[in-house]
This record gives sequence, structure tokens and C-alpha cells, in this order.
Amino acid sequence: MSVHITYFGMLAEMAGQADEVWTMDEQLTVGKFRGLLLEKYPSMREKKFKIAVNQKISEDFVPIELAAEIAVLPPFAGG
Amino acid sequence: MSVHITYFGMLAEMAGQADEVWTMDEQLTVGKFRGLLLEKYPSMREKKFKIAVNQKISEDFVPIELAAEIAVLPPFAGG
Amino acid sequence: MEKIHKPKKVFVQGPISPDFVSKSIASHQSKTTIGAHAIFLGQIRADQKDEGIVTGIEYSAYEEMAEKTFHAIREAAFAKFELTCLHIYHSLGIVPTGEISLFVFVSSPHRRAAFEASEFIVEEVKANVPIFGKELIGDKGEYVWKENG
Amino acid sequence: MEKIHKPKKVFVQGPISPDFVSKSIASHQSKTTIGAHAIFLGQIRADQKDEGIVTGIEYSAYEEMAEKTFHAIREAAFAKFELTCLHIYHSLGIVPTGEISLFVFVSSPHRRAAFEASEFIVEEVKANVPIFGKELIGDKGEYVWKENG
Repeated sequence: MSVHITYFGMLAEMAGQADEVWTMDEQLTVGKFRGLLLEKYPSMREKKFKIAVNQKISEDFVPIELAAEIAVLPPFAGG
Repeated sequence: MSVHITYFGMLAEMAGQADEVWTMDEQLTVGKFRGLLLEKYPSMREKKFKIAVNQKISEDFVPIELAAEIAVLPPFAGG
Repeated sequence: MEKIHKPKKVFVQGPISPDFVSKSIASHQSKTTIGAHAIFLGQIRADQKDEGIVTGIEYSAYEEMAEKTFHAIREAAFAKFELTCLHIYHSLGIVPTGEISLFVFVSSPHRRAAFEASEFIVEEVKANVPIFGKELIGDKGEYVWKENG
Repeated sequence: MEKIHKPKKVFVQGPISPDFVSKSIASHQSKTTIGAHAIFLGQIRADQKDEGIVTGIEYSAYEEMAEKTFHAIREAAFAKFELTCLHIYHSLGIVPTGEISLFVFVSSPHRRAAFEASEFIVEEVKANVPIFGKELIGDKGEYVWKENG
């Protein structure tokens, strides 16, 4: 399966890119995705961030289906 | 002593005038003034109103000194 | 607050225009400690009364006492809340339906103080300032006296 | 509320002008069931940071999700409070200090609903809309990422 990942704000700076596509064999959950993300970008361990799946903030247990749009969101700053 | 009385809003309509001067022998309190007012204008009995002495809303026990400025105020409608 | 706030002119003749509101906002953009403005506008409703539809309100006031009360409300708000600026404007004379008769403009570094002060001031104005209003009805000069609840 | 409120455009490029606020107010004067407008404006502060003085904020957003969230906030506010109208505008791109980046405009027959809805919406926007901000510092391109508390 493949997922499309978008990074925002300071997390895009840490990832060195605004988006990327991951292809993998196994089924993903949000929690599992978070683990893989921190493995790839260890500097994100120090940052607070939220994960949105198909534009919805999602808890770790949520499964990520095929072709999902994943967004990695730093703290909000609107207003 | 004499006191200057000003009527506002619907109370000026009831008094038939915007202001008048009362001269009297005795010492006045706000309560006593209220009694004399209702005697002179019985239709005011049905209305809610406040009495300000020298621009301050005053309770019945407050004495009214010489040359005081008394205002008879209907319900407020600001805003 | 040790700062003394001079009495300011509150009453304006007739309606308060959107353009006046805009100019007030613009004049606060040089104050860069401000993070939040809370603005309240009172607009005249075309209420249906037993006597007919309201076409406007004609305001009058015990002006000297009203100005003193406005000043006391301003002082109380500055003492209670962390405010940078505070302005109150109220109409006298006729304000037709759809037009604005009250403009409360509060500015603060932070939103919480701005929200709380705005509510506080509007409630104080409605309850304690000697302003009187005739709700004008129809086109034959009829009216009913308005009374804040 | 059975009424359906269409998604509206919230984002504007750069600062929100006082003139835009004024035009929004004027366009509500034909709605004579409105008795109270509550307006909230967020203005950029020239805060002192360790790195220097803030000269502006550069906003970006996860736009599709942000628009959906704004729409959900609007629907929630209409369901919770007796509102006649409700508009939210937020800047994208650079907003210099002293300029306005958030404009929440709530109109209701009565002041209580207007006050409560205004606060509700501002808090929701700050907590739940994926908007990001760089606090720009000095004139050498430095910045720090902003974070709502």
C-alpha cells in the first residue's frame, strides 16, 4: 500500500520536504505510522505534533486505509 | 428652602413640564420628596422611577440639602 | 491603575456610522501592544409591537449625570481588566432601524480581558446610565417608551 | 437549526483592513432583526522575544482541512446560539505588527447570544484550525514558530 504524507510548518523544515509518498507491505495504524516517522526523523521526537488522516485528527488506534492522505501538523497558531 | 426638579422621558410628559422649582419650609429627604411628588402627580404611582440628587441615584433616607438638583428618572433604555 | 483617564465625549448626534467604527479601528493600529479588540455594536431592531412596527428610537439623556456615569464605568473597567484602550459612544436623537446606537470598543494585549471588559461595559451602560428612548412607530408620530429588561 | 449554511471563504491574503470590517458592518444594516453585533479582531503584537522584536507573522495553513474545520465551527455556533449571521475571516501570508489577522463577526437579535458565540468561535479557531505562524523577527529573515497556549 502507499500513503501520501504532507508536512506543515516546522515539521516540513525537519523533514526537509513538504510531502512524500511511502510504499509498504504491512497494514498501518496512526500509532505505527508515528513510530516509523520518528525512526526516520529522530529530531521530531522533541516536538509536539498531531496526525490527521484524510483531514481528521486521529488517535493512535485508527487504521490508515489505502491511498490515505496523512498530514503531520505542528501546534496551531491561528488568531 | 428651594429645590430644582427635572423630569425626564415619560415622567416629563406626566408632569406636563421638564422642570420646576419647589419652595418649602421643612427639611426634605428623598422619601419625603417622593411622597409629595406622588401627591402632586398621582399618575406617577403606576410608574417605576428613580430619584437622583445632585446626579446620584439616592435611597429614601438620603437628606436633600439646600439648592439641590433633583432628577426624576424613568427606566433606562440605553444601548 | 495609577494612570488617569480623562473624561471623553460619549454622546454623538444620530446614528454611529460603520465608517466611524472603521476609523476608530485604524487609529489603534499604531499601538503594537494590542493583540485583541472586542467591539460591541447595538443596532435598532424593527420590532413588532401591539401599536405597529418600530421604525427607530429617539434617545434623550440626563446628559451631565450620564457623562459622569460613563466616566465611572470606564474607570471601573480599567481597574478590573488589563486594557490598553477603551471607548464608548452612544447616540442621542433619532436612530432609524438598522442603524447603530451604541459602540463599545475595548483593546487589550490578550483576548480574555477584551471579551470580559466588553460584556461588563455593555451591561453597565444598559443598567446604570440615565438614557431614555422612545420607540417610534409608524409614520403618524406614535411611540412607546423603551425600557431595558 | 434546519437551515443549511454554505461553506464560506474564510482565508484572505495578507492583513484584514478596517475598511473591510466597515463594509461588513454596513452590509448588515438591512437586517432589521439584528439587535447586537459582537466583533473580535486579532491584531499582531510587536512582542519582545529572546531573538528580537516581532515585526509580523507569516501564516500558512492546511487549507482544505482548515476550511472544513471553519465550516464545522460555524455549524456548531448556529446550533448552540440564536444567531442571525456569522462570518469568520483569517489571514494567510504576511501580516505586519499592528495589522489584523482574525475577524470574527457575530450578529444576533440579542446581546447575550452575540457575546457567547463570539468567545466560543475565537476559542475554537485558536484550538482546532490547522493554521501555522512564523513570528518574523528583525530584518534579516529570522523567525520563531508561533504556538497557541
